Amino acid sequence: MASTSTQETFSKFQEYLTKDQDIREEIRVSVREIEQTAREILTVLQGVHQPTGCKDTVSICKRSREMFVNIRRQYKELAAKLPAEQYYRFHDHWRFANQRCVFLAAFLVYLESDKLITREEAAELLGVQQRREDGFHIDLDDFLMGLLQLANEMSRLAVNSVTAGDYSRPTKIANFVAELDAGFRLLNLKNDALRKRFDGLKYDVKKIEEVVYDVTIRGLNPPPAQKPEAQTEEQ
Amino acid sequence: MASTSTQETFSKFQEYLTKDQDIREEIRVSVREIEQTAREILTVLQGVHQPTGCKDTVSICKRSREMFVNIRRQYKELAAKLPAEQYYRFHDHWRFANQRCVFLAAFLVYLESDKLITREEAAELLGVQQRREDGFHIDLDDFLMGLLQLANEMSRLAVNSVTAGDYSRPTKIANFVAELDAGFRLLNLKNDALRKRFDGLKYDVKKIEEVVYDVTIRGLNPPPAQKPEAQTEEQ
Amino acid sequence: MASTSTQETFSKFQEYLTKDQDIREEIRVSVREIEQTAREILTVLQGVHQPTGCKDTVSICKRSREMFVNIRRQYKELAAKLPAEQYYRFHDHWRFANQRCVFLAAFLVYLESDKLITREEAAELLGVQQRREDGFHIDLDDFLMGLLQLANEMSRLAVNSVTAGDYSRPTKIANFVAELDAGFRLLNLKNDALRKRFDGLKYDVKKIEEVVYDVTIRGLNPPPAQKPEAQTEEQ
Amino acid sequence: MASTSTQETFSKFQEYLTKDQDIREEIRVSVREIEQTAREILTVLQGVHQPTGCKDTVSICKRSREMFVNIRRQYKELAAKLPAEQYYRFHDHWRFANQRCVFLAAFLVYLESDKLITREEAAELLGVQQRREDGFHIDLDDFLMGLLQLANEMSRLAVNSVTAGDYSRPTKIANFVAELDAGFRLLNLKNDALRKRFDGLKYDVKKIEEVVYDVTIRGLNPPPAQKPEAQTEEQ
Amino acid sequence: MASTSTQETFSKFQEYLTKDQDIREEIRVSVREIEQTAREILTVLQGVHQPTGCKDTVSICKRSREMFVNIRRQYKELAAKLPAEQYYRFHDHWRFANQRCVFLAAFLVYLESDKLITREEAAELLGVQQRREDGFHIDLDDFLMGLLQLANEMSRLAVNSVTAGDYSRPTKIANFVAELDAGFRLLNLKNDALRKRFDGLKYDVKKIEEVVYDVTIRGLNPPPAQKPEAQTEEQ
Amino acid sequence: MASTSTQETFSKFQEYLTKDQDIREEIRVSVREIEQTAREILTVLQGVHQPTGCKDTVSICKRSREMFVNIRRQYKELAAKLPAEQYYRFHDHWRFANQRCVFLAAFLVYLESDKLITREEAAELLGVQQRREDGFHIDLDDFLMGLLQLANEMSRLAVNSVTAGDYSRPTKIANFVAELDAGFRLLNLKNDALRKRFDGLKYDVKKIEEVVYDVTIRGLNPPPAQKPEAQTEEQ
Amino acid sequence: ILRREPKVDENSPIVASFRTYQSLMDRKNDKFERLVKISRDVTIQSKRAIFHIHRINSGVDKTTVLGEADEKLIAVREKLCQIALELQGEDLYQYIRAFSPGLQEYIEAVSFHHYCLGKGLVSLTQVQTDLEFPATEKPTTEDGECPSHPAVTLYVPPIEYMLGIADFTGELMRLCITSVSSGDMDLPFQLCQFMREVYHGFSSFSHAGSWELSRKMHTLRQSLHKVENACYTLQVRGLEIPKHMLADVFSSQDSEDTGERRNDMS
Amino acid sequence: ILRREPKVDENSPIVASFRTYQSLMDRKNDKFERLVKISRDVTIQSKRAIFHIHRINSGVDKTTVLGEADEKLIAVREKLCQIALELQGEDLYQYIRAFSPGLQEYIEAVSFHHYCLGKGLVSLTQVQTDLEFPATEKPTTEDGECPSHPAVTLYVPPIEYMLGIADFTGELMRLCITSVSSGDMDLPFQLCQFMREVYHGFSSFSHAGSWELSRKMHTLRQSLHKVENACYTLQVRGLEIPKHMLADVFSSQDSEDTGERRNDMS
Ligand SMILES: [Mn+2]
Ligand SMILES: [Mn+2]
Repeated sequence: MASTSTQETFSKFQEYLTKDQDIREEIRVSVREIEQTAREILTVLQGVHQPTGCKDTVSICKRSREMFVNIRRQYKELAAKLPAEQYYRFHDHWRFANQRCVFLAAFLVYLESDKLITREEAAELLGVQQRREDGFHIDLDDFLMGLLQLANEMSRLAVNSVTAGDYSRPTKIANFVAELDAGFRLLNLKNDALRKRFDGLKYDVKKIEEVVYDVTIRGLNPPPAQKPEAQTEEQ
Repeated sequence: MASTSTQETFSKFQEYLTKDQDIREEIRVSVREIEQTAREILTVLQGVHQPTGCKDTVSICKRSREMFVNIRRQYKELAAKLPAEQYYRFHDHWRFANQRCVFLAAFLVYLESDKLITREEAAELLGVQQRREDGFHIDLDDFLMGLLQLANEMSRLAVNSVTAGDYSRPTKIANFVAELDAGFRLLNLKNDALRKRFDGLKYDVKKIEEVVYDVTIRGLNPPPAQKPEAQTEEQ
Repeated sequence: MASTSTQETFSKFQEYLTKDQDIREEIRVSVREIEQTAREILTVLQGVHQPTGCKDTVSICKRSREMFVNIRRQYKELAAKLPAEQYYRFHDHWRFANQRCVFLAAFLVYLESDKLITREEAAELLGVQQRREDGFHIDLDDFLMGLLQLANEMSRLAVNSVTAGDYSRPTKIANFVAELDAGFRLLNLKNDALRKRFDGLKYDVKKIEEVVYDVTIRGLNPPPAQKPEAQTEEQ
Repeated sequence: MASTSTQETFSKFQEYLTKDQDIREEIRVSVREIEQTAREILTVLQGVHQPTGCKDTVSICKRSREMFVNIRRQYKELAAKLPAEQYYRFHDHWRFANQRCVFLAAFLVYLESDKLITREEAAELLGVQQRREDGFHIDLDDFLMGLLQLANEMSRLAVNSVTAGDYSRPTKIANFVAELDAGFRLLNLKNDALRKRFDGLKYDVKKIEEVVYDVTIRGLNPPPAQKPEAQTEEQ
Repeated sequence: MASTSTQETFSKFQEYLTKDQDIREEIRVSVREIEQTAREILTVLQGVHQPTGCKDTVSICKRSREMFVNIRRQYKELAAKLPAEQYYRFHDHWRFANQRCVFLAAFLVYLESDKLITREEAAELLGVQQRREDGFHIDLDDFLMGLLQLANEMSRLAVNSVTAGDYSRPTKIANFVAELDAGFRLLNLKNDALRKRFDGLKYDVKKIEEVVYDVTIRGLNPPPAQKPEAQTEEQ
Repeated sequence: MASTSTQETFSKFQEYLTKDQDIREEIRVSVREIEQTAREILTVLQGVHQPTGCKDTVSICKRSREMFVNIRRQYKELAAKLPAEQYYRFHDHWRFANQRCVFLAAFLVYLESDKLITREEAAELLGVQQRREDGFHIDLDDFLMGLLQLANEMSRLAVNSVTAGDYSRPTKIANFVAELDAGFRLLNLKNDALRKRFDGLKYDVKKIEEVVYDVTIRGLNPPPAQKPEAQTEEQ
Repeated sequence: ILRREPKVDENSPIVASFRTYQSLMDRKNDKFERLVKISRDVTIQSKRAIFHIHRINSGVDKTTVLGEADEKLIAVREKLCQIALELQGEDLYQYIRAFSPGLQEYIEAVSFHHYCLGKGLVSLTQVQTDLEFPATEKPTTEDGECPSHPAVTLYVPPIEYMLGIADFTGELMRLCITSVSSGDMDLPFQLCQFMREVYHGFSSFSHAGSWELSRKMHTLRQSLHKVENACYTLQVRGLEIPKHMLADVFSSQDSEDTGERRNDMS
Repeated sequence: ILRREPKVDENSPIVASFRTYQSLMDRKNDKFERLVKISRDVTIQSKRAIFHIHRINSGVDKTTVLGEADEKLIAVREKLCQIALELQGEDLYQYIRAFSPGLQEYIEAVSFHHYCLGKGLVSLTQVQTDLEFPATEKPTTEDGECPSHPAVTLYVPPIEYMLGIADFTGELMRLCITSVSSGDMDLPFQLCQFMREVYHGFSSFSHAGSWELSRKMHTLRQSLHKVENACYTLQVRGLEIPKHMLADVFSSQDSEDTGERRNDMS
């Protein structure tokens, strides 16, 4: 029924659509693998919430850092499947995986050094490019989402540190998260998912402050005289 | 509160976000202009539905073709605002405008030549690139959406042509839309907006067939003897 | 963290889930192929709506009947992927494909013989089992949905037959669809999708009756004296 | 109007549909009874949240275990109504009842033994088959949903135990739920209801950790010296 | 656990609910029977659309009038199940059945006498009360919905009468439906289902007028002076 | 095509819309600036939650009071953009900004004077009118929402004061917030956002009371007789 | 937990200020409620006026029907006057959600009435003028609903006007279908032309800002299609017989029936 | 298309019957509208009674507050009497959607009031008794709203009663949180126990038939969790200091403040 030319045109369209669906299928496979590794790393990192977590922090960090080798390999594979410069065409496929991986990287870096991960460090740890122009990278919004997930995990860590008998960690966490909060307040966020998640940050801040309060009023934390110095060290 | 380094990092983020928001704002302005021109072109093209529309088709086409000069200029401006190769990052901003413009271009081409617009013709008429690799182009899904909008307009045109006393147009339209339908049936569409819109195509086909039927049973259309030849030419 | 036994239990669960997802993936592939063939058959069968469709009916039927060989092979493959007796576990995957294939088979049978397809004929044509107990079959609800799709196609055919100058077909179609309607009225349907679709049947009946009316009032159909005989032949 | 053969065919369809509706009606009656018993068992089990719940745990478990006799009888009756191997055809009818019953069984087993119920234990307690191949069983997804309902109930229990003056239970609950969480993290869940429910698990974990924290910081729980051993045993 | 009075309140409510569900279940059974009979009556009445329908009208009416005995018995049974003055509590259960039965009664009365059924006649034919105060009656909105269904059937009848060679019926139908339309326009409808259905009446009126037009321009309808006679002949 | 009067109507409306969009765009710009300044003021005020915040209160207040100069200027600019008496037409644009600014003003006033800000003071501090009749003002609901945000901040401040070693502030805060709560209870709220936020106030009151309790049972708060003096010391 | 005595006392400045807030808030909520109630009345009465106008096609004298509808609209305006009085000195947008449904339905009715009088599309200015209520000196004794009041105006926001106009086209569509079936040969084409004008008017601006507008635009498009299809049917049916024969059919039909020839509406 | 004159004439039996239908329909719609309006008033006034009752925790005398609330409820019942009068001789379920929101809010208020008087859960019988209105001989002169009327009863469908009770638990939750912060040591536990009773009551029957019930059950569960958490906090905080010391803290606190010891509520 279709004239030859129309049929030809539509056949070309079909070719295009098939190729598109094939790429998407391959991307889905890669992303699923990344998510699987991410869940495994998370399971290791969750060890720090255990009663013995404090002492084991170093070994936990070591083990999970090793596991990032897989993440890097899997991101490499994913990036290889991607037609040049079509990152945003398929963004929705890996958005959540990227946020989750940034969170894991940031969690690891914090546990190792009490510091906030930089975008550069995150890119290196995940084996992706630092800049959009260079290829597969982490979108800034996703990076920031990862940091907000970290803040939430921090409030849990403050609680569990105390349970495990570590009374100094909450104060350090409080300082860290207060800094993060101040950083985010510099940003002029749109009314989107990121903004909504940022609005949740204040609950994390509050929870951590309450833990510090509980520790302080019971005189469990190190003498306040040392606090100013501690701050200096960290900054 | 934020340590200097964190503050600096977040200031850089803010710069990035500001730039992003600025681009989006500029894109929005451009897209709004394109939409405004598109509405104006549509108003002109809708003239063919008027009782006098049949006779005026040539002048209507001429006027609207001239207005595409603006569309081309506006697309050029839009494309210029776009960082290289970030088409899909901002896709949602112009998705509907592009579909609408493809529809208008296809409507014009049909009125002028009774033919289906090709992607190349559409790209030329809108002043955009033909291929994704070359820059601002029309996404295939959006192009196809534009064609489905055309089919819908065709069913309205079939009805109004008869009202205006043109009894031969419905048959030509019926052939054209049947071809379009056969073309679409070659495609393996995902279960998305395009598929849903395509499911609506059958109602357009049916409506047009009924118009041809009404005209034929009353012996209003040109003698059937000529039909076979006409068909041969087109196929 | 998880005790060994819990971990083991959950690992077993994961195995189960993986297997489930693999089967579903394979089913999806098969169903997509069936849908592809179904679209091709439909394109062939649509030929009967063309001006020359009446004369070509025999060859159209022949060509599409041959294409059912593929459908049968593909259903065989699909059935083979299915764990014994888990038809309804994956029903949603092939529900629509089955309805569509029943429609195509019923359309073909009608065009060949002016008769309503039986479940047995449909099963044979699609290469599936007739009875649920024997394996992959067509669920009754899906079979009936296919018949309702046929009624809709019939109303289109009545219209297009007249356009093509065949004035006797609408009457035959009217009788056929009236029978179908009476048949459906015997059923005590639940308030579900099938019932909703059945409610639409009356519009098809009405449309076809109007076509017969148009033909009759213009004296285009064969003399009424022949009608009773024609009916006898068909029943 | 309908020809004899069509009428016959449709009468057969009606027989089939009637039978289907009858089975569904019977299933609905059975499921309603199971749900009623489930509500009664729940009312008994909820007794553990009462101020006196801690002391009464043993008698509460005894009473509710006896009530499972009814559940088993009712499941037997339900299974008997089911045509062989058509579990998934009617799955939606009992999906929620099954999830609820798994939750109740798991709750009971936890209260009795501080352990996670296995699929085998659940099958035995509910009087259903362990394996799909053997007949009426509990679908894995439903089993997992039941476990997630348990985690939610656990967080309520942790809170109410403390109110009732039992300060050791929260720690045990925390260990139990952490294990459950780790188990679930082994699973590669699809993006469905189960995944969504699993995302809620983290709030339960957090709530329980906070209860343990509250108890610990006030020195209300048993001396920490004993904890490591207890953990060793369980892991 | 619960205080006696609270327990009493809830157990009384439980009783109420159980009774409510029982009544509803019984009502559903009754309504299903009415619907079944209604479908059977409809099948008989549909005979008038057949080519031979005109001649058979008398016998068709006789047969269907006899079937109303069942309807009356079934409505009596339904009414008996109902608590006094609580018609609207269960209205949704029989709303559609009542509309359908009013339609059937009105169709029958029209076929017998060319007249619009009154509420009193409908009540008598269905064996229900005329006034709400006296018990089970037909809600006014449902009665009117039934009349609108009649108008729709009338437009079909006008078409099929012509096909069957009866050229006088359309004019009579046109007069009848025009009066009905005028009646409906006296009502102040809300934006509800009735309003929506009433909007459809306009199309029925239009269709019937078109049939009358077709008949008139071909000089097929009997000279107006003879109309009364023509009516007599048919009855 | 269109008659002159119809055309005029629509072109006037088009003008109206364009103007409307222009105003809204300008308002958006102004509001964004206000929000930016508000975030900056908040960052300064957050200093009081720091360990050294107590001592720095005076300087923090001074710095933020100075920053209100910008807010006043920005509100003046915003007000100037507004057509007379059309505050509520654009209310949604500045609803949240206004609530936030009231909160900041109320926070500042409390820190300076331990008193609740009045609507007059807020209007003065923000540079807006006190009464709707006089122009740009703060809607009562928004003002109250700002106060509820203050109560939430107060509960944080109570906690952090104790952490910082200031044991007298919580009692003062408790009295302040209790009064605020009593005030709110005088209002007849609808089931709207304000009611929902007011429900949250109860939790703030509760948290503050818990802090007072913690301080009291440890004998950390100054003897009640000395309270007035304690206040003097801090200011 | 400390048993803390609440600090409320009536002399507290906080309590005093909240007493003020309470009365302000109650005043606003009460006014809102009153407006909702009046608006519901306006809606119902306007709807009835619209139904009444539709009777012009059922053989009743058109002038009479439109006159009666006008009286109904005058009664509606009395209610709208009450709304205007409630809004005196207020920012009308603060209460718009309370009376918007009624106002839109009134605009729908009044524009339908205006069009049927043959005056085309009612302008916003015209609608606005009707809602300027002069001062009344003495209380209206009859029903007491509108006692003496100063001159007030109910300002009609352009967007409300436009939404009312959009609804009005739905009634035009109904009128068109009815007039086709009552055999009017011209009115459907006139209505079709007018509806195209309105449709093109609506197409000429962006509906991005208003969800309500774009929803109604969708309905408008459907209505236009129905009207175009009706005209198509008229055209197609009318073509099987030469024009002069058609005229004969009409005139014979006319004389056979009541003999009265209905006026066109516009 | 034939110009067909409409067949309407006032003598036609069809037109006559539709005139009847018209008046029946208008009567029903008007009644529905009146009921909607009264129901809105009932809702607002009931809500205000609830807010008033919540003031018992802010230091005002409890008996006074509950007495004032009772007066408000009496005023609400006057409105409900109007509803009962409208429903005289009607099938109440025909109009239930018109007044159901108001009735539920009233039940919420009355059960809250009843509970705060220390009388536990109000029974349906009690609620029903309150809504039996005896005949009045003379018009109430004051506001003229309730002129003389016969004895009427507003029947309360059990489902409406239960939905009102479900909402009432939300107010209990609010009361509980407030009482925790005002230092009441017993009331929260009493409320928690009572809410568990209601929760278990609600858990004992199937909500399958009512979407509304299962939605409110969800809210009830959340409220119960909030109350349980509040009791937990009370318990956990109270454990850091021996009971007798706590008593000291209280008594000293009491004497330092107004010296008046608030009564428990139940
Ligand atoms: Mn309308
Ligand atoms: Mn409430």
